[in-house]
Amino acid sequence: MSNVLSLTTFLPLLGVLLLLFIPKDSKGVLRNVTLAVTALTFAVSLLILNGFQTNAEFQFVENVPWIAAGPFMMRYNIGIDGISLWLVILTTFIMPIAVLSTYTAVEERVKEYMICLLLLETGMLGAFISLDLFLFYIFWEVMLIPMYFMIGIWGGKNKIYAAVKFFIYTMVGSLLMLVALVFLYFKGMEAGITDFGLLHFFTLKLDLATQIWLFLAFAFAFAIKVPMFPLHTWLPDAHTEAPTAGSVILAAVLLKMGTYGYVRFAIPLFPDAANKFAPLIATLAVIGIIYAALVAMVQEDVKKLVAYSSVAHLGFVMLGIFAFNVEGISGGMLQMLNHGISTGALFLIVGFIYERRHTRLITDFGGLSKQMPVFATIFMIVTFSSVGLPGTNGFVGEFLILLGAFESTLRWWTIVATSGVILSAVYMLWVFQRVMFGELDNPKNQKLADLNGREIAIMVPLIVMIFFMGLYPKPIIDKMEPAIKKLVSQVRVSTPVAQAQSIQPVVALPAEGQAPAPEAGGTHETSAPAASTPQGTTTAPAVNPHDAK
Amino acid sequence: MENLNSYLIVSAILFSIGTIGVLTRKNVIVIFMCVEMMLNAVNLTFVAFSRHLGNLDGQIFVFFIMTVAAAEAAVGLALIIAFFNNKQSIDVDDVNIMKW
Amino acid sequence: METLFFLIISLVAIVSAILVVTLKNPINSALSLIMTFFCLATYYVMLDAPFMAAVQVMVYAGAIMVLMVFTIMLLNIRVDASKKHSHKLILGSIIGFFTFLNAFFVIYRSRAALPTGPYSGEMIKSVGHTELVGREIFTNFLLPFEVTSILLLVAIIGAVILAKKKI
Amino acid sequence: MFENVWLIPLFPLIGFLINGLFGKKIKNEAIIGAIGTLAIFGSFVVSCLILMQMIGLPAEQRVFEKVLFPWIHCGNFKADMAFLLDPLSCIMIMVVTGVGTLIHLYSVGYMHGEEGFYRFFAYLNLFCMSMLLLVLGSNMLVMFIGWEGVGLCSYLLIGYYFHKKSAGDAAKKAFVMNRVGDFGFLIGLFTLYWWFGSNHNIWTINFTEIKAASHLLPYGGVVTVATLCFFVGATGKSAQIPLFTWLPDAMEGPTPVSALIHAATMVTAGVYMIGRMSFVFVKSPETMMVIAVVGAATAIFAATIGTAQNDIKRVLAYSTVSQLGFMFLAMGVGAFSAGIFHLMTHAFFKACLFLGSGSVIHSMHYALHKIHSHDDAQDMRNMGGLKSAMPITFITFLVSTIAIAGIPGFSGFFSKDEILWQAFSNPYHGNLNVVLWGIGAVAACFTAFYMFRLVFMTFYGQCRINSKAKEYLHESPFVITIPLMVLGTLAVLGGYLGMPKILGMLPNYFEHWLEPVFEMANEYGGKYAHHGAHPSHALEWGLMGLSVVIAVIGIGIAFTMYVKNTELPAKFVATFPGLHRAVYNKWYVDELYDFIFVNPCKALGQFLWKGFDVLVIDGVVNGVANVVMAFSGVFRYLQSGYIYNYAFSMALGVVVMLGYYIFK
Repeated sequence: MSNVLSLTTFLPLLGVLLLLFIPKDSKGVLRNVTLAVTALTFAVSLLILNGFQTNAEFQFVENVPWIAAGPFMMRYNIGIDGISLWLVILTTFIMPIAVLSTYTAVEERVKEYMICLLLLETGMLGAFISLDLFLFYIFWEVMLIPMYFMIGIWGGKNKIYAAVKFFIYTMVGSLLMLVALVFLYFKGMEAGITDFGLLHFFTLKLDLATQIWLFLAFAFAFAIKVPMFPLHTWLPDAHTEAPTAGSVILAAVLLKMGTYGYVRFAIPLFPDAANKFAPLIATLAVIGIIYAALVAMVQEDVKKLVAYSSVAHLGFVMLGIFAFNVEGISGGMLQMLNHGISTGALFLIVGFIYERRHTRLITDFGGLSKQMPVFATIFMIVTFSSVGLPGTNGFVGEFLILLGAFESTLRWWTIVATSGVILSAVYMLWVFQRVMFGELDNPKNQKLADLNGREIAIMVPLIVMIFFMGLYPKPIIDKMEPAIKKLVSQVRVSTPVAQAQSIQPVVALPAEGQAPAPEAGGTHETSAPAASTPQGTTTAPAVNPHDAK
Repeated sequence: MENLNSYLIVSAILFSIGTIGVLTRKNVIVIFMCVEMMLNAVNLTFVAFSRHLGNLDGQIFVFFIMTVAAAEAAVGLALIIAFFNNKQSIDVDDVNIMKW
Repeated sequence: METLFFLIISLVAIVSAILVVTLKNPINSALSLIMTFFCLATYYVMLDAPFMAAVQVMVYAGAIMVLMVFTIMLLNIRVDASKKHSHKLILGSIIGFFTFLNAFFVIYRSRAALPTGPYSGEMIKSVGHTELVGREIFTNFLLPFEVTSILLLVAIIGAVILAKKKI
Repeated sequence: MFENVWLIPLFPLIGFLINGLFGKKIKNEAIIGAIGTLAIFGSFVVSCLILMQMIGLPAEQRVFEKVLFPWIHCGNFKADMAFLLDPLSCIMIMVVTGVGTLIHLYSVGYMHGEEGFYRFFAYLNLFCMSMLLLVLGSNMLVMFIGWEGVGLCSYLLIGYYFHKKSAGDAAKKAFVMNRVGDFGFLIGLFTLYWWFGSNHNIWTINFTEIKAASHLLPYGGVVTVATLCFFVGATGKSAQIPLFTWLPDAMEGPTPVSALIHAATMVTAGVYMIGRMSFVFVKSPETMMVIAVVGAATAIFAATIGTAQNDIKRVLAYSTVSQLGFMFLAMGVGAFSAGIFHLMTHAFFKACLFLGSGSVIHSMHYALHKIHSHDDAQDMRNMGGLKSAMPITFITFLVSTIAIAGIPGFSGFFSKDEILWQAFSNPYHGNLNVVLWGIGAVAACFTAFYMFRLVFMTFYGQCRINSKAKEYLHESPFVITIPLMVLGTLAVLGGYLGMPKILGMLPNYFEHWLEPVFEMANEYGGKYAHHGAHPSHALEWGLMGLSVVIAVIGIGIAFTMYVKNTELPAKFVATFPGLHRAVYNKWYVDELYDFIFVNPCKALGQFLWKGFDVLVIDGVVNGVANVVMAFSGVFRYLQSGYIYNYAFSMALGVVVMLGYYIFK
């Protein structure tokens, strides 16, 4: 039980070993074994969920020396908190679905494909659980390679271009990150830190200039992965060319690496710089939302449209994260999960029709509702989840993000971003209408078969999650909230407002006096108006540091 | 027994001649022979130093070099034959497919 | 006496080496190379390393050169007198010269360390060179020695695969 | 019974799930229809019980909140899945479930034999559930679920005939325009939440909590911003200027849908929302004025368009927009209970009108289908003289038309007259009151005109349908006519719940009932009201008489033009061709929006994609790659492929490097 985290991470790797002993012609066995391995990984990851305590600490920590090379001391240091927990679960949850979706989609080099999938899973899980910067970097790069092969080998017409673009874009970012990482390490050595442990670096006090440069390097790497405007152009190409399972994983998990990187590394490591750059990043995020929505609107290729919608969704996530308050970041985290589920589902849906018709052009479709009612229903649910209809998961995340951002200093950004909600309805409904509604006039579409049992089985868990997270997100938010509160306190602790606040003499009652402390900023007191009427108005401006003008 | 330096000078001369041979000859087999000559020049250095320092390690090394040279000869000549089978020539001018 | 002998051997070695490089016919080059190898064997004897000399003669002059000559014969290449057998003579010579110059300067400007090892000339003579080498190989260098056998095996397989047209 | 309030939305949900998941397997229309109708009827029964219980309580205890389960709790933010029962929501659930039940019943007959019968009932139940969530929600977010949920159902139901392109377009248009409104709603919510939270540390979106704290809100300022945003939301949902164009297009949906969603319930959500948050709205005089002006403008604007439409349902749609304008006018002048009253009476008579038109279309469709004609079954120019063929439909339709036209004794008179009187006598907007009243009165005249135009064109005169089809025209079955009769009755009697005091026959039950809900709003409103002399009773009598006269004039014009002298309309068109074309084409608002918003958006999208994404960003990215490629294209010639060249460079390198170290 103590090393269940390692077990989860490396189970897929064991699966790879197992696959090596299976002849490559027995495709069915290969697929089933891979499915079994990923399902087992999911089951094991549920143990983590089960044993997770709701607090802000890192849990399931394993910390052993690994490589000692000259001045560098790298450790195998892993653990999860509320932030990474859900991303780990999301990864293990998506993987069996992705594997199941390849049963008929991939017929060539099945063995290699499955090995790539499993390697990818190990890489992704490893990146989410690493508490050692260097270990994180290694897993970060490990992810890249199987994905590169998946696009480059099993991709569409323009696969080489897309694969290389994806690879080089990401590589440029991660090399910058590597430089920053080494620099940070030497900075840490001056302060007496002897390894790459993330938690040590949290205590490191850096001057603003250093923070800015390091933050920029990290932020750049993560911004490419997110991807943020204007570094997003690899995404549509990669998505369009990648095979379905590749797109699903890319959208559902890989993109989250970027946003996760901000939450876990870039922001808490360099809080002052993060504060300084928040308006800039929020601006880019908002531009991304509107820009991607407008571009998505005029796409002719369904998959490209979904890819651009990803850019817009992740713009929301970034906006939420840079609101630097509990609501915003929780919303951002939720939206990461939501995006994983609904966009993953959208890519699966595109995959279904692509498998049947071998085209993704919107104009080739029309009126499919008549021929494929089950498909139509599922597509519609997923569409509305992506649009963010209340009751589905998309809403909760988007709402919390916008609420959090509105509360923070990013008010005007929020208003612009909210209009993205309108645009998302425009492009999603328009494509839905063009694909599903209208006359069934294309003769090739008239013989289309509805979804089969396997395909429905793929979609059902996703749809269940769509409604579960939309109607009862409490367990998810509760588990991550302590960690997010901790993150918020890390970001705010060095802002001048917060310092001024702690100096402020507390005249009110003890119970009241705690309220202005940043840690307690998240407590909600319904009785506050009644209790605080005497001081309520005078102390009010100090209660919300993020609200400072 | 002669001065160490004399052996080293001879070795250097042989090595240089081998280098010139490698660089100027066209016949692959001759080039190959020149490489062997350079190896031998080095061997001489090893043995001379070994004798001078009273340490047998150098000679053991020579022994291994000889093994490697034998392996190299086997593989290299096989390559030459394979090349000849393809091109009907053993001229280095004809080996030019390793480019852009 | 010994100096004279050394000089004669050196002269033979260098001349035959030059011949290797300059002769047109590869067979002649090969024969000259054998001559050089013999000279080197002589040096080894002069350096109190008779076992190395024996191995030199057997492996180089014997095995390797025979292989070469075989190859030359097998390929049966006509020496075309009209065709140049060398190129870039000047550039190659300059580089060769500078190689020598580098080596010479190293030798000229540095002094060798004093003897440190236990194997003096007398000791070798009393115990026997072959025995000493054998002891070294089968004690301290056992693993590399065994690995060489694998290297040779690989080389054999590689040679067979490369040279055969159809396997 | 209050504890069981969650049953109200639960029943339709169950109906939706059964029909949605298994409807295709059930196949039997009777069972499907029964499930759908019983589900909403169950809610109606529960609503009745709740209403009974609430009537039995003293006025100040008529508030009840039921928390079902925590929904989003995050940081300071807290939103529960919770329901609020008070007199206002009680009225709304009664209207929704009552009218809903009738329309479900009607649909069983109307949708008979349609492909996807089960789908229709599933959507209808889902709609009822969403609408009930909207009216029952105890905080803005639950309301917002319903708010968007009804939008979704509207989308699904407008797009019910999805194979028609126009239906798909209309559905999308409706959803997107609603989304524009939702954008406003969200911003309003954020503003209010943020203001309360940051200034008073009250982090809430709960209606009762906000109401309790509403004395902290300033007049104007931030409240104006928030309420204007909310009002944008209301205009989207309730089809007011500028977001009204989706509603006429929404008539692509089946007629029961138009009756339920686009007349009786969903479109009134905006009015309900303003009523629900009246205590906030009334704190901003500016917003109140905007609401009143927009309401009045919509009322007259839509009414003018309604006069020239030929599609029976479109006339009714513009009429709905216009009547909603009246409701907003009422809200804007602080006559909240009058607005809600009109909402209720409108639900009765407009539902009846739509269902009646549905009955006509049903019959027309059948007749045209029998002779294989492709004439438009909804075009009034193909109708005429139907009163003998469809007597029940005719009578109920006529009753409702009289009600909407504002003839005394019918429900529409009481509610509309109350609104006009309040608009005239309201103390909020200074001298604007006369203008508001005047516009309202003219709109009422137009209403009477186009509604009677509709009646005359449809039921009177010569039957213009293909003579062969004539014999197939028939009265609809009971399952259709029973709801018509019930609604027709309500359209007559509903008004007596809220008789103006001046008539004095019955007390104004309605206003009394809603008093606890709006008392705070009236109190706040009183702070900035102009305390002029109260208009006298004589004036009220006079105005009432005037509005009756206006209605009669409208009817008279319609009678002259469409019964007595049928060439007049054509002459009129010939005299003012430009005006007619403009009115007929809805003042070109759709084209204007296409020109201002839709096309630029598409063009911008194209430009950003092809111009910016592909040219600029990818241009830079690929440009860097190309520069590298160009360099390597030159440098690659260094790799000649000749081994001796490589050997040379290697030897040279070794020599130079060694030489550097040796001769250094």
